[in-house]
Amino acid sequence: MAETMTIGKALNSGLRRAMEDDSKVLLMGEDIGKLGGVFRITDALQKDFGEDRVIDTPLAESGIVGTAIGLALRGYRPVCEIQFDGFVFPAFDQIVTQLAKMFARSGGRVALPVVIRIPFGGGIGAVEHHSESPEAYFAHTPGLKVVSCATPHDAYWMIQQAVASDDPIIFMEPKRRYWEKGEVDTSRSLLPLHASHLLREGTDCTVVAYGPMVRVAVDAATAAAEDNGRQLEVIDLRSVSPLDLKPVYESVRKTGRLVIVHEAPLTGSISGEIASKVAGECFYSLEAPVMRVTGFDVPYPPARIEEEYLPDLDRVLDAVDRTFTF
Amino acid sequence: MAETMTIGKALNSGLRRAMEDDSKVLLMGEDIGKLGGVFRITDALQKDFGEDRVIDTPLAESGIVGTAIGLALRGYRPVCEIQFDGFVFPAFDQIVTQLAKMFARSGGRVALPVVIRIPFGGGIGAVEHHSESPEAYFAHTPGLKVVSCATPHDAYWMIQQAVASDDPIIFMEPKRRYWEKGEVDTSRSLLPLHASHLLREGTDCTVVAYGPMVRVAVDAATAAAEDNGRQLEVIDLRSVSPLDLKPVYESVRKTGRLVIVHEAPLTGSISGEIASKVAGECFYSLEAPVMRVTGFDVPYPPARIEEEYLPDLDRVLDAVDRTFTF
Amino acid sequence: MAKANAARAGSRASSGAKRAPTRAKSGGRSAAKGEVRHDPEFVQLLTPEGERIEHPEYSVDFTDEEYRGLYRDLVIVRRLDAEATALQRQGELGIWASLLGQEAAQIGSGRALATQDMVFPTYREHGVLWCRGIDPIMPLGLFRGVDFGGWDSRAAKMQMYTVVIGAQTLHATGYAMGIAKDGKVGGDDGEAVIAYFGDGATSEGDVNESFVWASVFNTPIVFFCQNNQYAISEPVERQARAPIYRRANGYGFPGLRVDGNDVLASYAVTRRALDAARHGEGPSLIEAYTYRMGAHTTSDDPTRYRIASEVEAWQQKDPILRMRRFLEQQKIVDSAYFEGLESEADELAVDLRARVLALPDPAPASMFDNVYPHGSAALAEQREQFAAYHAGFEASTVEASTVEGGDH
Amino acid sequence: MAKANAARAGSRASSGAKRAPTRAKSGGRSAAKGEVRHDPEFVQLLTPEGERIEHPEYSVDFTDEEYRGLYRDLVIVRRLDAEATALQRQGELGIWASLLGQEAAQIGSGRALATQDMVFPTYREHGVLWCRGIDPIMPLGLFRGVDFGGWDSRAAKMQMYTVVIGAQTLHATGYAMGIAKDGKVGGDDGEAVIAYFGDGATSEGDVNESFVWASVFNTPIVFFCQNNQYAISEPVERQARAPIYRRANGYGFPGLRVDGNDVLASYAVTRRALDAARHGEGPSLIEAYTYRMGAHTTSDDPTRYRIASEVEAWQQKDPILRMRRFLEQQKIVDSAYFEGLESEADELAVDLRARVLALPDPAPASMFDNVYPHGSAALAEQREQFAAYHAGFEASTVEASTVEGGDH
Ligand SMILES: Cc1ncc(C[n+]2csc(CCOP(=O)(O)OP(=O)(O)O)c2C)c(N)n1
Ligand SMILES: Cc1ncc(C[n+]2csc(CCOP(=O)(O)OP(=O)(O)O)c2C)c(N)n1
Ligand SMILES: [Mg+2]
Ligand SMILES: [Mg+2]
Repeated sequence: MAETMTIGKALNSGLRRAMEDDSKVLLMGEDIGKLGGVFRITDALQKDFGEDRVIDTPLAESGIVGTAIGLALRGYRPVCEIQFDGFVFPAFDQIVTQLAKMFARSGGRVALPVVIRIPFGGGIGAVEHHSESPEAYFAHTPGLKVVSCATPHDAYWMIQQAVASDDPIIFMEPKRRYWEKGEVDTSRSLLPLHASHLLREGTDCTVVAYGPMVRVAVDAATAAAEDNGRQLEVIDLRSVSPLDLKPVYESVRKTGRLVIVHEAPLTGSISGEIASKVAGECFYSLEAPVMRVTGFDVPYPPARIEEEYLPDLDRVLDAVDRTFTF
Repeated sequence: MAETMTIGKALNSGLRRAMEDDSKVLLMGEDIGKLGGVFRITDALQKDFGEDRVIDTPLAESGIVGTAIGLALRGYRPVCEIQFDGFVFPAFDQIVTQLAKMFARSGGRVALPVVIRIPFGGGIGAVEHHSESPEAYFAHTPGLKVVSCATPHDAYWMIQQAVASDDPIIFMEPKRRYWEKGEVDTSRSLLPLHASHLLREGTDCTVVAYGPMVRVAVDAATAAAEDNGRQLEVIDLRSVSPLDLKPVYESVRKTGRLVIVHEAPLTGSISGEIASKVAGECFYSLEAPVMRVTGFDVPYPPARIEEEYLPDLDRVLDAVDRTFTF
Repeated sequence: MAKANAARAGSRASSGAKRAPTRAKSGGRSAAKGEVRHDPEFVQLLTPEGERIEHPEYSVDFTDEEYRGLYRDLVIVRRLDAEATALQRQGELGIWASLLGQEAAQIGSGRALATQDMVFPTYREHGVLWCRGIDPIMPLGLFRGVDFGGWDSRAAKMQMYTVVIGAQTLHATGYAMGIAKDGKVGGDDGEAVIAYFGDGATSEGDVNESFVWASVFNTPIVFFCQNNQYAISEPVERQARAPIYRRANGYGFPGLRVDGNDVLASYAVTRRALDAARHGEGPSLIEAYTYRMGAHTTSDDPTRYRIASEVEAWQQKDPILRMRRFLEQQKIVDSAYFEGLESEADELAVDLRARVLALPDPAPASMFDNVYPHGSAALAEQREQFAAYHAGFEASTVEASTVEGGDH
Repeated sequence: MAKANAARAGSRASSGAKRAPTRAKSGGRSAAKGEVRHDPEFVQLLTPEGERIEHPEYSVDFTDEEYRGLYRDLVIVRRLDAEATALQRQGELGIWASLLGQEAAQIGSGRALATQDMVFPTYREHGVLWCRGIDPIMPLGLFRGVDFGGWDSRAAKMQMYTVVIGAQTLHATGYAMGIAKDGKVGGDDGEAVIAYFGDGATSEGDVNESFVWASVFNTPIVFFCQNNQYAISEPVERQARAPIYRRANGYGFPGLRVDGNDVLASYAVTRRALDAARHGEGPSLIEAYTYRMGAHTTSDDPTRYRIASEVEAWQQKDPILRMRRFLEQQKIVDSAYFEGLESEADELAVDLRARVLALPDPAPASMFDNVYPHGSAALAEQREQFAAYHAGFEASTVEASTVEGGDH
């Protein structure tokens, strides 16, 4: 059952199917009802499932997550939409001190099956606070799991898997890719939620990315093959926490080189964690230091120069080149 | 002018001196006035400087930081106390989206000289949310600087330097060390705020720590010297952001081995960043992978087993040993 | 064992059914220091002198049995609380947050709950816990540091203690939204939620967002604020310049103030508010005007920030004293009753102490349990390393202790 | 250049000095959809029909000059706003948040400010910006994506736009605390703060915490809520079940509702509230009841969530229309005036457009500027790498383009 659709539409269809599958699934967020969300990811869902299951909330993110926790305690499975990455911070306390910890606090009695959907990242020409990549904050928080989809197929399935999971999940959506199309096999998911995925095989250098940067990594691999015949192996991380690094270790043992790509600022990002782990696990295989192609340690810049901030094909290839200078 | 005092007293004296030096310096927080703070760090300051300069605030952390920003816009230099590490999260939005970004947003016109003091870390037998190590969240936020003191001397001077700085500074205080005594030279500070510091020279392995773990690192060095004659070089990081890693690189080029110690959970912590940087900069010098001795990726455990969570001398020595197995 | 819990005081607030002649508000409440705009109107059914008065809207018939039951609750929770404080002083608990002075607010509201209602507490609701029939040892695990509070929140219909101020009020509101979604409002068997929080908590954004949500979704919730006049060292004037209960009106639901040291009034107003909620009338806010007679916690030293005379003045309004006076004056019990109750309470305390001392420490590796319902391969690896490290360490320790004869 | 700013409308709210006979509230405000509990009481001085009415408490004498000045402001800010919308449609701005319909609330409150007062805006206060004498190109940099809003907030006495809903209300409150600390309250030269926010913002914890702080510290602040009935697609019922202005009372300070489409009333109530604040009477909340006549932003499609008849009903209450009717009816101006004003506004718009198109993009490396007042060695390193990378890239690009003749 392969259908071609955009990532946005795949998320919409995945949410629809999750709601059909389980009447306890609720959607909550600002403007997700009549409007269908500012990105239309919940388009038509309120019309079809009613105001009781698709809830336009007051404008307060702590309230969204806090009441979602309460609804989960009551047996519901709330899926919260945070309108933009930069607006998750008012909910940070509820996410970090409450949502993340409840299962442990309750001695394993009370799971909170809450999904927090966050359209994240830049590249859409937006004003400040609309292009952030806050995933590292959540990955550093025990008790949360963090995933990001990069293709329509994954969007369709990962959102369903996230909703079906009893773990609290931060679901990072690559907003600049919402309109990109791809094939979705609606009959089977293939991969578990927290597995990374070898997207393209290669022998010369491994490139790891997630979310919106996967496309950049793949493009870089194509360009490298054309430019100088280098074969890049591309891994889509998919799960930012927990990390599924075995495929990365295996790849690096083969290629001896690793480039990690993400939009978030460098310092304290998840690429530091990956680089550190890989440097340990592949100590004798690495032929060059792990390179990280990331956003810079600056506030996300004004839209007119955001492309200079965002990793692109050239910066990835430059990093690959640098791994060959060692 | 060497005086012996505890870290708590040194902070108190440093704050007093900062307030004497600049009438625009204000202290704000819950219970910091009459009570002098739950750790008495602001003891007697309200009595001496008045309620106008030492402000007992309503119980709301976002309010504390948000109004501190407003006071800074008015020309004041607020020093906010967050009562415990686990209670900084309601203020997270104001810190990350407002405090951190204002200087950039204003095109460099408006600096916010705000210091946020956070007693952090475990080891005091407290209930949940009172033993957290949230420094990585702040270190991952461009626009903030993050420091931690480990000795009375540094406590005395670093708090004054932080208050005098126009950068927004997250000042992490090693709460379990508040009562530890040491010499304070009240006549000169020696080091700038964002410099790391070589505490103890050694040749066999470098150990990097900050805040409450510096003492553990030093103890480990003493024990190693006694146990098997290994000479550990200990570096007190002092500044978690920006990182001052040159002394670390130099040390690792000499020792070939590095162990990083902190209490915060492993994944996405600042040790990943350091390890990744060191692995790059010292690619040809490292004789073993960088080892990280940290808290685990679990919610901070109940007090009766917190010592099993916290890095200690034995775990540090174990990691040092492991660097010698490569 | 502490199973000897009282039968629920079963009175129903007979909303005005027994309309006693309206009395002028008694002088029971002198102008309290902790308040800027003096507001003498609050619900009281029992004066500090033990006089039973009527209120035009909150009249309740209690049987003698019920009076005794409430009194027994008050005495027992105070006794158990004192035992916990003593345990802390002896180093057996890391810290203790005493309910001293707030027994009436907690027992009154706690006994007003229907079985099906859900409670969202702070860290101080030991009295409510008692009313829910939860073994009083439960919260001591949290304060001893062996767990995070060990009861089954679903079975007990009482959620876990919440240390982060105000956070639970949003959970409570969400839970109440769920009740409405489940169609469990509109009849006597409807469900309601009670959310406890302090005067200090009213400043937190979360509490105000709860008010917004509860109002917008018309949820079956009672916000129960114990205004004990202090948030640690800060008097309530640092949180509010108007009486707290008035805040509700601005959000579009009713608020009222009750004498929180009066167990009967606390019962009556809570019962009424819960019943309104379960019948679909939406949220309300109760400000229980009371006093924290002890320290904030055992770590606190209140002499640094409040004067003895203030505490003494409030001792005259002690919630247990007035109930005892009433029972004596009305001859509902004799002195043997008081003695019997005292030894019952002592026995419970002795039992509690013994069981606290016997609480086992958790296994170190248990910190890796229950992080995720579905586990995590990455975390499992950490756990294995932890186990391996300790195994190695123990081996070498055993070795070492063999050599050195030390006791590790 | 847009320096041709109007002289501040200098009228002072002559608090009741000119007590016209109290009139029944005019029918200017029909029962609005965006409200659950109907509250017909709000301050109005000019009806939608252009009739000048008096209010017992908010009577103001305006000179003809001032009427003309206010009208000119309204017309110009609407015209400039339309130009910005057009610029966005043509791809010259990334997005634009139009003030259409809210001109009176903004000009009325903006002209009520004293020179020394400080403004904390949201992202929509283009009208207030105009009143502060700030070049109207300033906010367009933010929406074009060349900067974050380029004016000098200290010199202009108006802070930067704030996109994170509600955050600025706490800054405003803190700033107002600073005014009090500086002793700058208590006289006509006292300073006051005005904090703008929307109806949606009232749900955010930060706004409520601001109310707590402002009340507890009795700060010289006016909370100015433009209730334009919507937060993007959500009608105000999603945020509040009681009229928003009533919230103030629960925090212990006065709140009132004004006809936000009436520039005279908006001026009068704001002036009074600011004066009260500067004289040390503390905070107040003004709810300017208005309507967002256009989309939330240029990215929004309001036809998805509201019906045309609602918009049409509000068009009858247009803030400019009623002022025009008034000026005509009172013969304060002639038709030449309107024509002259129109071409003045057009000229300003043409000028604005030209200058927007000429706005240079920032230098890429400028993102490394201004991260820290004291800089950072680590960041300087990143900047150097960035420069080196681009230098190398440009070198090879130059080379490549030489070879391929391409245009990079
Ligand atoms: C978010 C947060 N900030 C600070 C604290 C520290 N703290 C614990 S109790 C308390 C005072 C609470 O006062 P109140 O709400 O009146 O409750 P009470 O303790 O008087 O019952 C404070 C500040 C906390 N637990 N959570
Ligand atoms: C914290 C936060 N959450 C969400 C948003 C997205 N957002 C931008 S404007 C808006 C609606 C604001 O409504 P209101 O406060 O009524 O102001 P208005 O736009 O109507 O002037 C929302 C939800 C935001 N900017 N900040
Ligand atoms: Mg209290
Ligand atoms: Mg609005």
